[in-house]
Amino acid sequence: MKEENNNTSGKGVMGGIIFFAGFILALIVGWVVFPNLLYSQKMQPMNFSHVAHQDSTCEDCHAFRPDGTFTGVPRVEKCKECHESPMGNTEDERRLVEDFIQKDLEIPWRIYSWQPDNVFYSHAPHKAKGVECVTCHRDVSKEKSLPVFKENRLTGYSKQTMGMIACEDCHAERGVNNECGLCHK
Amino acid sequence: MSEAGHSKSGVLYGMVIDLDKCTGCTACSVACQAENNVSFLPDESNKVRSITWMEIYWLQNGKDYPDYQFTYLPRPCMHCNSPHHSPCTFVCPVNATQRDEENGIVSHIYPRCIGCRYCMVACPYHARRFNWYDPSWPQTMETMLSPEVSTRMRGVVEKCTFCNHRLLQARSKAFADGTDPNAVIYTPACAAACPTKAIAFGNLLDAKSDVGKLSKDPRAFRILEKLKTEPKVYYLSKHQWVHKLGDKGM
Amino acid sequence: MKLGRRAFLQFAAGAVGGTLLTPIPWQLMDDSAIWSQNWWFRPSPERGEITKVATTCMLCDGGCGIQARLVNKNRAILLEGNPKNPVNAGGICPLGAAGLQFFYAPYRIAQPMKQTKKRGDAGGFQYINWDEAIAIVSAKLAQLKAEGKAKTVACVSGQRRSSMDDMWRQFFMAYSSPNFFRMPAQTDSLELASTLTLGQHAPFAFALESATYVLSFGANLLEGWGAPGRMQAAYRLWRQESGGKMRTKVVQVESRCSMTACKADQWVAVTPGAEAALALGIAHILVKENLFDSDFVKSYVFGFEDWTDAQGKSRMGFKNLIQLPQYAPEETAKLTGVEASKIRELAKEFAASSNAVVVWSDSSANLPGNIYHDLSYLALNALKGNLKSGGTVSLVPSVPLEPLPELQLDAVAKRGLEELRLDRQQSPKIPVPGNDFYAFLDAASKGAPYPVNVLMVHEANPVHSLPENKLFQAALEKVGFLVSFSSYMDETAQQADLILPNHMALERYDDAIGAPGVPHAYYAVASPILKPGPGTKHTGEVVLALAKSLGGNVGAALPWKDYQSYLQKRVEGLAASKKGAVAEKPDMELWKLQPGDLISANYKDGADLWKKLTSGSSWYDAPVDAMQEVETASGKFEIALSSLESKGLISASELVYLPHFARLSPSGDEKEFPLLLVSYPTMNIANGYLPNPIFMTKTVWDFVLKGKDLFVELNPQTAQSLGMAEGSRALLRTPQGEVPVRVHLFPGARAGVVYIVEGLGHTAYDQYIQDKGVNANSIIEVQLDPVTGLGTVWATRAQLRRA
Amino acid sequence: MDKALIPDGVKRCPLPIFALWALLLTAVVGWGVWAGGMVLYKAMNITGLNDYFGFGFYITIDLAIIALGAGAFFTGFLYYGLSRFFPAFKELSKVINLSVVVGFLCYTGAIVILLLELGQPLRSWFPYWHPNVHSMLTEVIFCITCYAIVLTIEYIPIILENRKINEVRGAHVFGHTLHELMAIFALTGTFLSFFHQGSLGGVAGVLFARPFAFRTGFFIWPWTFFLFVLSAIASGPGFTALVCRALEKVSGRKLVDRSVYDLFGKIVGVLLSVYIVLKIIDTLYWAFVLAPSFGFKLSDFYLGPYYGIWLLVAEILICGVLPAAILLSPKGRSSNGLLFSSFILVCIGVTINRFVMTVQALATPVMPFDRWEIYIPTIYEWAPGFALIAYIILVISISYRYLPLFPREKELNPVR
Repeated sequence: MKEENNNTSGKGVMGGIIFFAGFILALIVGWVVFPNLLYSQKMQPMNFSHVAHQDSTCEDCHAFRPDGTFTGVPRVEKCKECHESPMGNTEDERRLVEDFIQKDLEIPWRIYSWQPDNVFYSHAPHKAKGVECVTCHRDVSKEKSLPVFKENRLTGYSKQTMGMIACEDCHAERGVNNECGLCHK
Repeated sequence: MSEAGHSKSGVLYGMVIDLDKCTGCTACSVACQAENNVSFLPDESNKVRSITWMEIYWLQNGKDYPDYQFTYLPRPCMHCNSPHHSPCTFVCPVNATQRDEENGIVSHIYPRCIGCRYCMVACPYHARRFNWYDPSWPQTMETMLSPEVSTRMRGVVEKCTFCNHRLLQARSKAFADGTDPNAVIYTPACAAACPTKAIAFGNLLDAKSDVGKLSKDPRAFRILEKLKTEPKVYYLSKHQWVHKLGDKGM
Repeated sequence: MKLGRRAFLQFAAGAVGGTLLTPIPWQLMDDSAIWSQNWWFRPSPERGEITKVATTCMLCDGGCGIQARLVNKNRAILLEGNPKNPVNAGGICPLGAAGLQFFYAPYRIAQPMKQTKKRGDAGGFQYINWDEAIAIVSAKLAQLKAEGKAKTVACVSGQRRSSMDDMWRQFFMAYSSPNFFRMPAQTDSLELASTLTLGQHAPFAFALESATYVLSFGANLLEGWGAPGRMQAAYRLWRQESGGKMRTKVVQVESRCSMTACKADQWVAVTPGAEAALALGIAHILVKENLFDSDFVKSYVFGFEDWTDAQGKSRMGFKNLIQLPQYAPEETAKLTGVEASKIRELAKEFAASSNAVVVWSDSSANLPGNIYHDLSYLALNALKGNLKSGGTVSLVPSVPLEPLPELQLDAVAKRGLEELRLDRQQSPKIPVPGNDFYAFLDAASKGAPYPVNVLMVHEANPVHSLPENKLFQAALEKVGFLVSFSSYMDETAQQADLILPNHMALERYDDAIGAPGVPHAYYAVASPILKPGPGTKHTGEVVLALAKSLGGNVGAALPWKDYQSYLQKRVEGLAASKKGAVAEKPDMELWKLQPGDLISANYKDGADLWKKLTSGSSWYDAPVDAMQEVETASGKFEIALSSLESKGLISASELVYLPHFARLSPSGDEKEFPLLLVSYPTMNIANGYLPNPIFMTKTVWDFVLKGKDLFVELNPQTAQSLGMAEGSRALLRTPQGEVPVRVHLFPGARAGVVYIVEGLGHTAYDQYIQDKGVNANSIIEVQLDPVTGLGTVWATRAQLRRA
Repeated sequence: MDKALIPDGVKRCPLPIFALWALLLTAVVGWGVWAGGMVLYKAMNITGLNDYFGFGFYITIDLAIIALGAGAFFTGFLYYGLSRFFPAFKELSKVINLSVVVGFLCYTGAIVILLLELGQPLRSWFPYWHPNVHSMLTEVIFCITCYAIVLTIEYIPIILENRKINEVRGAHVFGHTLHELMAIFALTGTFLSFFHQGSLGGVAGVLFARPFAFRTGFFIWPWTFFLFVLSAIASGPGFTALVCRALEKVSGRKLVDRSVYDLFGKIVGVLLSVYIVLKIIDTLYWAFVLAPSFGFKLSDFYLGPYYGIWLLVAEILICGVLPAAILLSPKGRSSNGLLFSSFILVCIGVTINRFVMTVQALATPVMPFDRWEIYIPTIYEWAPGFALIAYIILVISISYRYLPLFPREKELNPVR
């Protein structure tokens, strides 16, 4: 019980170093390892090339409905309009036709900008106020293949989706109402 | 936030319920439940644990047979217009419930709510209900849940929103059509369902609207006006005893 | 050792410090909160395009127009009223608003089921496919027909005013069994009353929207009477205020302070069952003080003055009868408990108002009324001249649909069939037989003169919802084979040997032929809001399949390939008539139509009309003039029932031929059962074929239903005399049985009367419905009207003692 | 066995007995923890709370325990803050340690209970992230947690004074430096507590649609703000004194001079009288001016036996005026029986007050067609309550055994 008093290790400089080591390690874990652990990388059910569809306009697939709502990612009947039977000979299109269109199944797309149930978002007012699609969505004009879907293991939402802060800031900047009831249901 | 009758946009949504027209069919309450994904329990007879946004009260004149009379009183959230704050919005520690000063609707955000129930304590109308249980539906009935209103989780408070989501849809249509979003007219589920059209809903600031007129009707009264909560829900009745029951010690 | 520890502590300190500068704690906190929003058991409804589809509500026969809100056209989320519909004018009743809870009910039957063990054994049911199911029935029917026992096949249907009803009749006629019945309803006696007085077998219609004075004798106008949606819409018109005065004065004569009584301008509290006496008391004053419409009576009413019967015997007319002293106010007051002065007042007021109408319901539980009471109320309307053209009382117009093909039946068979019907085998014979389901049950439970080998139950749940349901149970003991067409596992389906699940009301083609009590002609088609599931089958198509497999004249009688084409055919007939038009605008105010109004058809042809009707619009035509429809011997409205003689009812008594107060006395000793039990309906408790959906149960007071306990209403004085307080547990006993109840002190209850709510006490379905309260039908007593043989009930003797 | 840990020169009961005692208390704590766990797991439907009684046992016990815990900050305030000017308060140095421990326990315990009260405990940090500055509850949550931290800091040096730990030089130095700074912490604590004790009153006072609880403005605050502060600092020291007395009785040793109790008596007496006077004024104003303006008669608020007027009598007269009178008279203070029973009364009084301001305020029907409801807490609410008390006793016992809480203990109990 006596010797421990003249035990010098872990004191002074040495102690500082050990402390610092822990500090640095934590930073590395926190900034590098953790994000990769938190998000799992999910693939889309099949690839979709926006470039390949440049013969049609955006509105052909992402359109407003008469009631002011927005179709977002189209349902399979939209694909059916052109792809009743394969137009090209890519593997993805074959799967589209055989696995979904012919079986009349919806394609389980993972939506990058998926918002929680409690969020009410309408494209109409934003379009009316001249907000560009790319303000919130990625620019797909030159996109050949869909990006990886980074799914938060805890929340299940995409890393690419938009957080409330972004909405609030933009509304604040433009002096738009920021009441909860405006965007929650 | 200005005094009562604030609202920059000139819109202040309110409701007028004509108790003389009300036949106590409870369609308003049922339609509300269906519209707003209100959950239910096997035993709904414990009224202090039962979630209803459009609660129905039983008022009686206290007389004996054959002079006895009663009436039903449907009670949505009053969306109190008291200056600065509603009783509930004032006390919420996390801003989960707020009054939209552009239309007077008191919202309640489930994912923000921490379930402290302070707002329920503050509300004298018992308009707020707590999810004591995990909301659950028979598997088959989950199919009839509306995507227009989010389902709740256990441990949060919920209440009538004047069908705010219908307003949001109407506004977004107005934006799409390029019409004035502040001029939209929408009808909450209860008012739409009422088979005797006893429930009027609209902009109280618009003197020409039904509610604008009716809220000035000599038959009109509000519950507990003395508390100065400034409810935005008015009631109409030709019976003095109903008025008396509406406001304590009147 | 120590070194390790100290170093470790220093390291840890550093790590903690570092971690605080990384997103780990903050992000995890935030994410954990988001995670708590989306627990796996919190349903997340599928999003998508919202559309609306309009149709006609088939949850009751009220004929309301509704529209369903759909998501991605593959699931329904809400039912709302259809503003274009003239019956409900955009409103909806709670049952309609909760309708989707039936559509998506867990207790729906997915597929045909066969009972493999003894009847009622829930474990004995076995899924079978449709071919097998139909084969079983058709085999039975074929065999019985071969054995000449066709008449031992019977059916009871809860769906009136629908082409389904006609199809059933056609099927049974062709199969040559007379035993087709409908679930008893008030209309049964009204139709007989119209037969006796007008020679027309049609229910009465009341122009309530245009009335300025409504005198209601026990009619629960706001609690389900007639077409509920229409009544609510009418009430809205009555309450229109001009200069502080309501547009219509409503007077409710009833023993209990019901919702209708409360919402009326005046509630006349009366001894239960004595309403008709009051009506006659008022008639007495009208006649004595010459306040009645003498012109109308003179030219349109037979038997007001004395008349001579076929034997040339002079008979007393209504005029002299009603002036007898026993109808004088003072006497009436004794009977009804209403002061003489008030009776006079009422009579004067009624006589004085321009557009007055008398409506009534003489039985509780929506059963047929005592025929003499129905006639008394009619007499009162007649005295007021309400039956004249454009008056407040007429007949529900028939709809000129394509008739079903003529049957290749010889005259003998046709006549014979009627005679063979089980309820007609009663002795003494029922003088004016109608839809005598109770008489049928009586015979069936005796198994004499012949047994019931097969009983089919369609859109009905008699085991629970037939008043005095024990009678059905008793009959069931003797019934060889019970087939239920129910979409739900209800109490009757549980007893069935075979279940052939029908599409539920919102997912099948169906129609509403005329709206109950509505003067203008009305026809609406119900089309599926969503494609029905594979496991269920439209009962109409089952009938068609049976007909086909039986072949012969049965097959010939029902030639259609499916129910839709059958309906389409009928609509083509309607179109061919070129009558009426389609209501396509909201607020059409069709009640303003007058008999003889010319309405130009706004549809091209059958196809066009079908398209319009299946997209949620309805067909209408002008009302009829009752007096133009008269087909009595005298060619007049017969206030004296001369036709009874021809029906073999010959009596020396004058009363037999005239409206009078003829309350039947309930069984049981008054000493043992000092109280009267009366059941009442409410708008937020379904009391018919359908159980109460949980959405509606949410709105039921905790002093009506608390946990499993049902509360009966008792006047505070009565309760006190019985030593009971609010919530006391008690045993309610009637000659029919005993049930445990709790007591609710209700100042709106008449002293000495116990009031029990209808529609509770289900044992089937799911945990949200079963074991809530007791079933009123299990303790009320039904009495058969001696003239019509119809089951009626005004009260049951009862006893209440502390438990 | 654990001799080495026990402060030298003082006598403690044998370890086995103590262990048994500790085990017993731990069992109770465990029971409470189990109950709390069930509430978190099964959701709050297993409590007696409902839509009518949003607040109940949890909040009541929280308010009460926090009020009683006020002894900590107030004793600290008097000792560190005022003793410079009023040397009389130097006396308090003899119990300052104990008061800190008591405070620490009351607050930490309260926070745990508060967590159970939330429907969504996972979001308990929201008030810091998205605070609503208008809400009294926000203020309460902020101050309570901050003050709990302060109390922990105040508690640490006391722990470090343990014989064994003190041998570690670093610990000794650390502890010593903290001691130097204690005044600052004490005053910070005072500031924080003053606010949250007040805002706890505000919690009820601002409910302007609840005529029973609402009190009109006084400056910017509702009356109840000051009333709660006063009632807390009046009852807090009393509670500390009672705990101290209990320790003496249990341990059978003299721990502080009688003079300390007398001083507490004075303090409580004075504060209580000030409080009770204001409380009476407040009650009269409420009963005869405020409530009537909402259309309420005093009789509308009370319904026996559960929510009878007796509560008002008990709170103000029996547990307010009476002890105040006793404590003001030197005679009363000199008699141990009277002194401590009036301390007990004061504590009961403040508990009743917190009860009526939460539960009864809700039981009273506000809408004329409302009906009275009765609130009965379930075992899942009682258990954590008892656990809280057990926790307090347990930690005090341990602290007393191993830490030199009472500087005078040695002199007062010379070892023969």
